[in-house]
Amino acid sequence: MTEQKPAPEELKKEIKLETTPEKETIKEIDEKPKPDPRRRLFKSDRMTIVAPAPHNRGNKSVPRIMYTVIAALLPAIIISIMLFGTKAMITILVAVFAAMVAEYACNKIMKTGLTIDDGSAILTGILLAMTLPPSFPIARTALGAVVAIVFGKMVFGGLGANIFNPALLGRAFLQASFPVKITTWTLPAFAGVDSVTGATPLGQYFSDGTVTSLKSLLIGNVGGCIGETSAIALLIGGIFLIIIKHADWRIPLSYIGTVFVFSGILWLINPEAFPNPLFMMFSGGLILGAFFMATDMVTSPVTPMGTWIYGIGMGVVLVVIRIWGGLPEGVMYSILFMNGLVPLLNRWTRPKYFGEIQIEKKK
Amino acid sequence: MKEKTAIQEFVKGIWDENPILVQLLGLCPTLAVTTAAENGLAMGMAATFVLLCSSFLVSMFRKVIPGQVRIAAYIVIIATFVTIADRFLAAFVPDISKSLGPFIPLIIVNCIILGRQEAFASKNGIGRSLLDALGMGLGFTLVLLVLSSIREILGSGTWFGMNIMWESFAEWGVMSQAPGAFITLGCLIAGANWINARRKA
Amino acid sequence: MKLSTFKKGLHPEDYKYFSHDKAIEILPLPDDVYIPLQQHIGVTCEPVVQKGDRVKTGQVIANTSAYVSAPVHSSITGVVKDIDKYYHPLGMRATMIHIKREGEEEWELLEKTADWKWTPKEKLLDTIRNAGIVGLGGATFPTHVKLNPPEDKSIDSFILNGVECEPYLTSDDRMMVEQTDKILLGMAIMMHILEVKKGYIGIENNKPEAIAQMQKRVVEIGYPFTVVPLKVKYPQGAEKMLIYSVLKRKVPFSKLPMDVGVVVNNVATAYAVAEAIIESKPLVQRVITVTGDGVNEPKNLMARLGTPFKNLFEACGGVKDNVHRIFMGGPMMGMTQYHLESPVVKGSSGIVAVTGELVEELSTFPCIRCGACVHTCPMNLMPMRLSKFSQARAIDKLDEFGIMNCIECGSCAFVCPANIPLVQWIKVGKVRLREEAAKKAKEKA
Amino acid sequence: MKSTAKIIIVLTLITVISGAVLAVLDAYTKPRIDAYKNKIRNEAVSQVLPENVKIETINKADQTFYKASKNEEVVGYAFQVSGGGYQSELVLMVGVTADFSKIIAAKILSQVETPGLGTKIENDPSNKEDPSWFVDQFKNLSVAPAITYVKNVKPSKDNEIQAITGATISSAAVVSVLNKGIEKFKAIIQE
Repeated sequence: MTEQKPAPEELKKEIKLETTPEKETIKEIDEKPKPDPRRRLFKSDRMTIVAPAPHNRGNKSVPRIMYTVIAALLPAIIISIMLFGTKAMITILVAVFAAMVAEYACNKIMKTGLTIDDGSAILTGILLAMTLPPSFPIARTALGAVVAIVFGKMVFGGLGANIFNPALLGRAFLQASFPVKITTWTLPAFAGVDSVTGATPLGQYFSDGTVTSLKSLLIGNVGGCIGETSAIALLIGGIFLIIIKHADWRIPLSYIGTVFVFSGILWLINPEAFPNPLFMMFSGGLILGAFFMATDMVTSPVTPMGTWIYGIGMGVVLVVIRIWGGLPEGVMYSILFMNGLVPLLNRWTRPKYFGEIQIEKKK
Repeated sequence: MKEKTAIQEFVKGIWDENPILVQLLGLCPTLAVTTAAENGLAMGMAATFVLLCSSFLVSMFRKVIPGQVRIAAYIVIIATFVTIADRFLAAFVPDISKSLGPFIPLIIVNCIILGRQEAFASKNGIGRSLLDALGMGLGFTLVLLVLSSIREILGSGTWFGMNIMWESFAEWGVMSQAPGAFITLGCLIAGANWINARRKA
Repeated sequence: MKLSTFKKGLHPEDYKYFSHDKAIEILPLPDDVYIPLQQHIGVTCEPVVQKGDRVKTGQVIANTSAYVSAPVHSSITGVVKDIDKYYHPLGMRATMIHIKREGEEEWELLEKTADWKWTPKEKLLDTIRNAGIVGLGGATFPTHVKLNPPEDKSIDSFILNGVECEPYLTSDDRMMVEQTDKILLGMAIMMHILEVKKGYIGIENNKPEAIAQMQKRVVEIGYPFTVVPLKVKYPQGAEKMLIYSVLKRKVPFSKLPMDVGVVVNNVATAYAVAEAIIESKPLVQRVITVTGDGVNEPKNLMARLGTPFKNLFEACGGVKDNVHRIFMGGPMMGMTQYHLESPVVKGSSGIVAVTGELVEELSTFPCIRCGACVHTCPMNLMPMRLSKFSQARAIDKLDEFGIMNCIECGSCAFVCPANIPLVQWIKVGKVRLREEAAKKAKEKA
Repeated sequence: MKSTAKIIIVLTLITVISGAVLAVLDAYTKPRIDAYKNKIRNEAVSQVLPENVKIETINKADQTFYKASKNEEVVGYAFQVSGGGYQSELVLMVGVTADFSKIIAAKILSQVETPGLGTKIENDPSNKEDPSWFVDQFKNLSVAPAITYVKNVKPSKDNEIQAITGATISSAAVVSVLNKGIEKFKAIIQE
């Protein structure tokens, strides 16, 4: 299919003909000198920006992620305030306030520029409060929040540089400092009724073997930390986070899945000696930890493979602590333990880059 | 470098060349025994005693001890004084001796002491060596005292065994455990660096 | 049917609606053109004209004897005013030949090619080189080099790149709709040169008109080509991604497409090849999309090379007052322009002016290791780590983590919630790595 | 050669002098140190054995234990047992009846358990009337067949004690250390 070469002068016409057949004439530019667009640009007080590509951005930003996670925590917060009354609310407020003050003070001392508006301090405060018993004294809550921010985050260099989840680090500090107070649980009581001390479902199980009913666990009508009691409220928030891709779905899946499978195997071997896997899944802080703490972006691996290992590792550590360890609950330690391995996981699980594997020789 | 005056020789160990805060030497006993102010003070004084005596001897015999075996000689001298200190503590203040545990014998390998012999006493006269040893010992003792005081007050609510915090004060259990030692020491070193940076500026 | 595509990558809002239905218009000849001596990858050309010389349209004004290079032609008829440094759209000041239009347009054509089917391969390659044709998708690699693979590489497939995955740009889209025959002819010529039997045309699914038109003409004319509609995903237009999308072949690290038996060329290149072989016309003009919400009347313009950008904007009714940034190329990889005297070059596929409504200014946060970049990188790299290593000058780590694999597509920086200029740091890292390698080589010598 | 000789002489001198100093020191401090040790030990031993008994120190099979006799009749033995606790080594002095059927009393010599939780085995500040209630449970506790512990409920059998809430591991460790230690010394003494 050879084509007759059109004369150069015909070229314009040819294109014209094909493109806008209804208009025969070449589009004429207005003869009057238009103002130079550049001059127009620079005359206005707004200069154009010279910046590296890309010139469009995704819709995520750090503060947006933080505030979204806070929003996802709201159902659990509301349920816990309903269950534990104003005590829970005060604990949360105190933790948030103390965390923000600590962050502000660190900003000032370290001269880093204010970072309290990025939402991470608020989130740390809320998460810390969620892991405390409702009856925990206010001053110590504040102390925990300060430790979480100062030693959990700012000494590493601020947001993004920390190795351990700040909220859990604060909680670990409190656990080590005030082991009695932090294990004094209050049973939920609706407003007006005095709460009474009682054991958590896990504590109960490991002391006298009582398995709390699944219904109570789901609704949250059990003793425990402020934020860990109602599995349903936490699941709502957690699944929301996963749907909008602010949390990596692999982490909760592999974490909770490992706990379920591992404890399920043990249960099948000996249902008398080991708790049933559903009880293991919904008791304690597993749901809270799996959806909101283990998924903390800063302290979780970035590679898909690393994420799987991280989740499975946490699940194994958790079951081992719960069943063979001296503590009834191990979510905090399992997450902190795997947090410590994250830099290594990130290094070991570097994805094979595109074309790294030698492709088979084509025929 | 300009020759230091006697006062400077003494003072440098307390701040500018503080064995813990600046040289980061002798951290093992520092972290381990500072659960109570009493222990910290006793440890500091024992180390100061050993440092003083061995610096004195090493400086005195610095020209006699052959270079090849100087470390061995220092170790023997130090060990002798450490044993003296250990036995005295055990004999007269058995409670403290018990709580310091193996850390008194471990003064033998404390880098501060061997370090001062090697770096200073073996090259300087007796007077200067004594001043240096005293300064270093005092610097060590002071940091230990501060560290152990903070840990005792926060971790147990007492200071030298006296209740000094208010009635409802809750002890920070972590402070009397190993992590508390690291946190407190870290804060002290950070503070010292901060002050130095400000002084320089 | 599930559309073919590659793994990872992302799907940015494409904003093609500004200009995708605007037919190509011919921009009137500019009064002045500024033609850079280098508009391609390879050796810079030397000017062969002098100040005051009269030049015809299509006359060679700069050339070099080096193989990996392409000559530069005058795009208008006029007088050489000056050879001096002017603003280049890639951000530097570069030597350009300033030609002022004078008199009637006169063409100087290439040596006429007889029937291309019977012309020796070498002759066709020469013509392509003399026409100054380079990869017009933006990479600007000399096409005659690409079409002349070493003897030991056996090429079995040819892919025509009509993906145009960059948002905003519609020039290739319009070309495919309006110049279907010429593009197909160019493709046939290139396949003839390469002696390749299998031809694929990869087009993203957001250009239904182009797909339909190409499909129709392929069938009507009877070419043995396969039109492959692709799922819309960035950076599908990158050679390696396109080859994977179409043929599921992976180009190994540090290898070229020809190592897996594929040659990829852009539709605009195919058009230019057809023009050069059939009409003996050198590359003096190209279609450029002038678009963005900051342009009053977005258009696809056929413009002469060397036309200052301001002429393009004038033809499009000027820009709005609240223009925030102007860049050449797509938003993912384009360069911001700070000077509208900068000319259209061979690699200019579009010039986009956007207002603050489409590009918000975000402050930068520290990396929170969210992994978004890792999950997006089409080359399976870890951009956040590369960027850190680059900042820390950890040269050996850069190599270990495969920095040279980066195709600088900008996907990582696009998704980064902390707004870190990841691509910039990776580019810096590449330079640092090369410097280090050069230093080592020097020490060895 | 000269320098080698010097090295030998100097080092010998130093070690000899140091040895001499330490010998003198040892002679001076040993009695005091021994006296203190004995005092501590005797206090502990007498606390776990009945009052007004004659106590003899006996060494057998590399182990030291104390025999308490009243009017030439053996009424019990005391010995030191140790083992791993929750986070430290637990050292206890325990007194048992002559037939090893019952514990007379037990005393904790050293422990470094979790402050506020594990330390309750020695001192429980929350029980104002009887801070040492935990060890006191071992008084007159039956050892046959072994000591066991229960959680959160009052012990019902005479070989049961109640574990400390929140410090089950430490409580269990005490029980285990005692069980193993008594077993071991029973074998040695009744050999």
